[in-house]
Amino acid sequence: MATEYRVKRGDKIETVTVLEDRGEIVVVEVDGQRLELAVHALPDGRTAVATPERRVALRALPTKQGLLVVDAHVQRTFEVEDARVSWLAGASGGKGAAGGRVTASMPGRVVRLPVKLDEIVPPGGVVAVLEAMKMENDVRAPGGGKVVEIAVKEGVDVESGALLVRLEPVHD
Amino acid sequence: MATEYRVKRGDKIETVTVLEDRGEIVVVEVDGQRLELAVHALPDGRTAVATPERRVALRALPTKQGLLVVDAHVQRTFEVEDARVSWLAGASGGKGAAGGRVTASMPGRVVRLPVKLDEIVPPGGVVAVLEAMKMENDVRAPGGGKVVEIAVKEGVDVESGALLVRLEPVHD
Amino acid sequence: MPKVLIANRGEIACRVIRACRELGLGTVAVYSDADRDARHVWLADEAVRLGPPPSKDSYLRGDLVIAAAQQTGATLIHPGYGFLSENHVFREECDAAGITFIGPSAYAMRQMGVKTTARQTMHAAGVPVVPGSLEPIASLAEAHALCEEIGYPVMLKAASGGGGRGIRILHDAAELPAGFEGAQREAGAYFGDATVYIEKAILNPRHIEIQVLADTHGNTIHLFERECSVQRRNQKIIEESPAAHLSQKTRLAMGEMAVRAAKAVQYVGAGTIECLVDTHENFYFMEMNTRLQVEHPVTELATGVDLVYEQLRVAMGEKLSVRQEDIVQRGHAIECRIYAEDPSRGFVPAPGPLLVYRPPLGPGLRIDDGFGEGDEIPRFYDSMIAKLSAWAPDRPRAIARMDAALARFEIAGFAHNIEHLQQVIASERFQVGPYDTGLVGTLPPLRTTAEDDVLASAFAAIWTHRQRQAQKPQANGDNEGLWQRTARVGGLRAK
Amino acid sequence: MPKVLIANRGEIACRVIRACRELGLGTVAVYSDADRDARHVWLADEAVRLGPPPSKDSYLRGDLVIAAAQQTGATLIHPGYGFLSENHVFREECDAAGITFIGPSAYAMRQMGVKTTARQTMHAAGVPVVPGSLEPIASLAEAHALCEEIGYPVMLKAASGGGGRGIRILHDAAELPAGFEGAQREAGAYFGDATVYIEKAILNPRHIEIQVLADTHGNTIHLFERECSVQRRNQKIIEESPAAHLSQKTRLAMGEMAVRAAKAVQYVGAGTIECLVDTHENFYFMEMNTRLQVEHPVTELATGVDLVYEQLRVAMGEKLSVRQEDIVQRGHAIECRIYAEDPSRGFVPAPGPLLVYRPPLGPGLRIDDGFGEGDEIPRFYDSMIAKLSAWAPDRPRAIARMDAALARFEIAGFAHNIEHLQQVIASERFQVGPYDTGLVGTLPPLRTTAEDDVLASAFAAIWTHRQRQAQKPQANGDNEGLWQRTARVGGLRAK
Repeated sequence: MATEYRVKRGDKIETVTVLEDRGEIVVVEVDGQRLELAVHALPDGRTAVATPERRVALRALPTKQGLLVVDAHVQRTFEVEDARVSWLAGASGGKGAAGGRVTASMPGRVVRLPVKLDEIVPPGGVVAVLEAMKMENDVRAPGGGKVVEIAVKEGVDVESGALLVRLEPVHD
Repeated sequence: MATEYRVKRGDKIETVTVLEDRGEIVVVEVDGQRLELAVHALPDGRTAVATPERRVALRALPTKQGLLVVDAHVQRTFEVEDARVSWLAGASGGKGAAGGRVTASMPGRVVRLPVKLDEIVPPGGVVAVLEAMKMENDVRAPGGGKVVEIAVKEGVDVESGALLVRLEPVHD
Repeated sequence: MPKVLIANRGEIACRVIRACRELGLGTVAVYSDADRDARHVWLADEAVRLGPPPSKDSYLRGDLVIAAAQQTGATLIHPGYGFLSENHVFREECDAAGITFIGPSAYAMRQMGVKTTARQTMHAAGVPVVPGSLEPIASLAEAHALCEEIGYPVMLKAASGGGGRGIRILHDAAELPAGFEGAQREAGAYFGDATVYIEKAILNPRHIEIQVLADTHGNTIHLFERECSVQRRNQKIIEESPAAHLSQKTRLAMGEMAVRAAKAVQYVGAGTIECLVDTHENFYFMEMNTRLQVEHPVTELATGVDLVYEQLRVAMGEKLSVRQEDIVQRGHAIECRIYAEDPSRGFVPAPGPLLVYRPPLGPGLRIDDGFGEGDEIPRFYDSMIAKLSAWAPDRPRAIARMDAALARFEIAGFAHNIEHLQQVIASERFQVGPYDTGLVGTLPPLRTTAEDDVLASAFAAIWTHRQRQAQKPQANGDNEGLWQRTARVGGLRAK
Repeated sequence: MPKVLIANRGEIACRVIRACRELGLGTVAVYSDADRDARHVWLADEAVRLGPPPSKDSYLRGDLVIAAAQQTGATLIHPGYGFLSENHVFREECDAAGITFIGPSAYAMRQMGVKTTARQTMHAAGVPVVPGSLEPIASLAEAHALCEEIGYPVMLKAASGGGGRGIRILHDAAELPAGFEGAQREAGAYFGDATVYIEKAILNPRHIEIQVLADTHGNTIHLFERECSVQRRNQKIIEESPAAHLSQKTRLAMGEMAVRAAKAVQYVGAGTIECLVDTHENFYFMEMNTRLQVEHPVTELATGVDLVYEQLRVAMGEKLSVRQEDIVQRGHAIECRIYAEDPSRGFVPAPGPLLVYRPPLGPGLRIDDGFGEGDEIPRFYDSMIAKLSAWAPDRPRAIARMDAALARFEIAGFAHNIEHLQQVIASERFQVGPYDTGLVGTLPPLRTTAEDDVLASAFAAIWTHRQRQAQKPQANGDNEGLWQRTARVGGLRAK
């Protein structure tokens, strides 16, 4: 019974079909490429995954951000969806476009908000300064735009991912 | 709601009554001595247990032999029983007296059985030789006695705890 | 035996506690609420709570630290690095309370702690200093005038700063107003002194420092150099001893200069003379750190001297256990600092949970750390998690050993800089040398290896598939443990 | 770059694989079915299965090892210690197959491997040997006659043995028949050669050995001594370098003797001359180990020379990277071997699962290991789990460092010898020295600390109590995960 999964990592979405799971041998198709993998659990909680050419020991850690797959210190975060489930739920995909939202890249304290409502910020302009781990860190708006919302105040503590400022594209 | 436990470690049996469990504070009575303990979970899976004078970080690991409590490299194995349950089941206590049973102290191969049925073995006499980890290890009968059963053959592999030889006391 | 209170946290607190234990001294840890279960708290004989997580409410509260020492009967305080370690007011409060502060006199700390005073003192002692202001800069106008005089680029530095913090490089006059204000604010916030001064920015110099040790019997020695030019955000990330390319003549001249500088302030204990070195091996005094350095392990590995042990001896009135002629460099040592930070986003700090933490072990490796698997790296403090040092008989083998050790480092739960460190170690500029503080900036953007991407994607699907299969035979609501473990995976929520 | 097959397992295989990687050499691991997921298998570039768990079906199968080398294109084989490392027939098979065996010539192995031949050769070269038979002992009658002549106690030793295995001490003639038969059987079973010989037992001598290195260009050097007198079951458990009390005169004389002994058999590579030393510092050649020793780290820590690196250089035809005059002892190094064994029951091996494994880290500590948390220690092989070494500038500080490190060693899942090692390290005889091989026997029976017994009992009850409480609100059969975790606790079965 083949099952198809959509495996997202950042902007990249791959289709992985589990064709056969015979315990220590698993046959998958990754974006059309068929792979026969040797898979078995290692005593320290990692899983050995091997092709005839290559073997890796991976650790799977479910986190709030998705499934963290760790190879020594190389970390990859995946969102894995059963393809049928997400199709049923509507094929829109992706989260609300992050375009105009500038969010905190780390937990910290907002020490400065150098922008005003309706101000036009150039691409890469600083919209907030966060303090974390004894450093001031500039938070920039990669695409720039007009400030339509300032969601925080100076002096408050924010969590990673918190909305700081929302911008709208400026068309000229 | 006080609950009384019988905590066995080797030959020693203590009665521990959990008088009150208020999360980070637990009040117990150990063999009549009342203790107010600070108890909280450490991030690495250990549990901090402290009195005003002393604090330890213990790890609890359930094993086939009982509850293994680890303090760095100091290991203690406990059998913990709800006192009411074991009373209901009859107060006999203890397992079948180990007196005349000589068991394998480690997994290994029986390389020699230097005793015969009905032979009288002196206290401390060798009744079997086990090979494990490249070493021959003498298995001795601490109390000695008459050999009434030889439960294994030379050349077989045995697990830890397996009965090797059974002896009967010799009265003179 | 006397008792030592360690007024610090993390790896350096653990380092000092172990050294005290080896000497038979009692130890007292202090902690903020964020560090209640931290390693240093468990390692010490006793531990005293200071206050809430922010440093200013806990580790910077000298009054609480002294009260903790008095409460526990500790007669010595080791400040580690950072926090109160270079605070001469704290040192004086210790003196007043009859507690031995493990470090130099308040006089030496003041002379060196205020960078402008230090520059004046060193200049007077005949030690070469970087061109710039010998006095603090009080106003924007004054700053403007001096910058025009010495010419851009310039560096704005906190007079009471150190450790690479509170430094800004300004490339032209347009950057001065915001830069001056920001530097003052940061200096005030972190060092309790908003005074800044200005130095001509020597672009991409080498950053080489000399370790010194002095006792109260008049002995002052140096332990040769550490090369600290691999920096990001003006902060060191890789250090080595000996320096990769430095003539023996310059090495000895720098050592002598460092002893002269230390003697000029009647220095006692362990300290470091930081220098800028140009391509002609001219060197300039930059600042003195009147404390133990983060990177002290490379000197310990190269010279065989235990710096913390010597600090403790000196504090107890004994002579140094080694003389200048005993100090011989053997082999080569490299240290890599492992930070919770994201190199792909300008090295922003990335605190988080230490979900996996298995440092590499083996010959020639030394780990200095203060966290364990399961711990949360708090966001209130420095983002350094651990220091990995490699020693080998020569530099190429030390590099190879470090490279292999970094590859084996198992760590996960937040962004970290291990791949960036690997990139530096593998770069031709680092391997061939000499390199300067511009090294990190010359590297191409870091790209996580695409090797094994397919295996990882396949495994993510297989793992999810198996979790789903394992759930299927169960009735609804059953098997709560498994469900709890898996339900947190985004893909399993049928949203 | 050439590829090296490592014909071993556990910590030494990991040690050698890392050294190869640092030199840029490819690596091939071999493994038995019991080691399929072992660390050394994962550390190497490639891995080849040899056979079923018993050594004789896997790691002792020279033919399979050579086939694995040929199959993977490995042109060198490092044998580690034990297994095939001192097997001259295997060495000859490697030669025939065109594979470089990393070790001395078959000639040197034969001369030293058969202990009776070694004694004859050394005697002829003017090296002092222990009184006893220069020829193998073929019959019980012959043994009887010799023992009567030299007088009891005597030692029966396997002519092809080593590493403390195959040795029996007989105190009187009554023990001879069983002892002789047992020694022959063990010798045959473990070394493939049932030949035994007899030496006068020097009771409680010091056991001091000298490390030598030789290349194919005629250079033979020594790296000073290791004191290996802390033994149980005739096997070393703690080693140190330098020896605690040994005059510089004797140290140098032993070094010269070792070089002479190595040259007498045209020795190449790393080897060790083991000596017995009496209270007057008279020393006698006991045997030469023609391979790397378990305890090589203490020499590496004290001299700064990487012995495995030198082995690999020599095997590739290069000169040693160091000369005799470069070899200087610095500071003091101690190694403790961590075994899965029960000191309270005569040190019987205690294989089991490594439920907890967190070795101590920090300055001056070195860990050599081949297992990780979760691994099962197989019962088929040696029961050593790891080696913990401590280096410090002097012996008292090395002892203090080791003591503190042992205390921090987190390990559980089977009986182990850490508390016994702590007992030895803390004993006055060890700390003051000199001590001899009788040291372990003089210690009182080991008693696990009763400190904290009450806290542990209380915690056992509290933990069980909370497991029960957590189950209560659930309906029957629910919460399978929790139940599975707790049901294995004896007390929860209402039997």
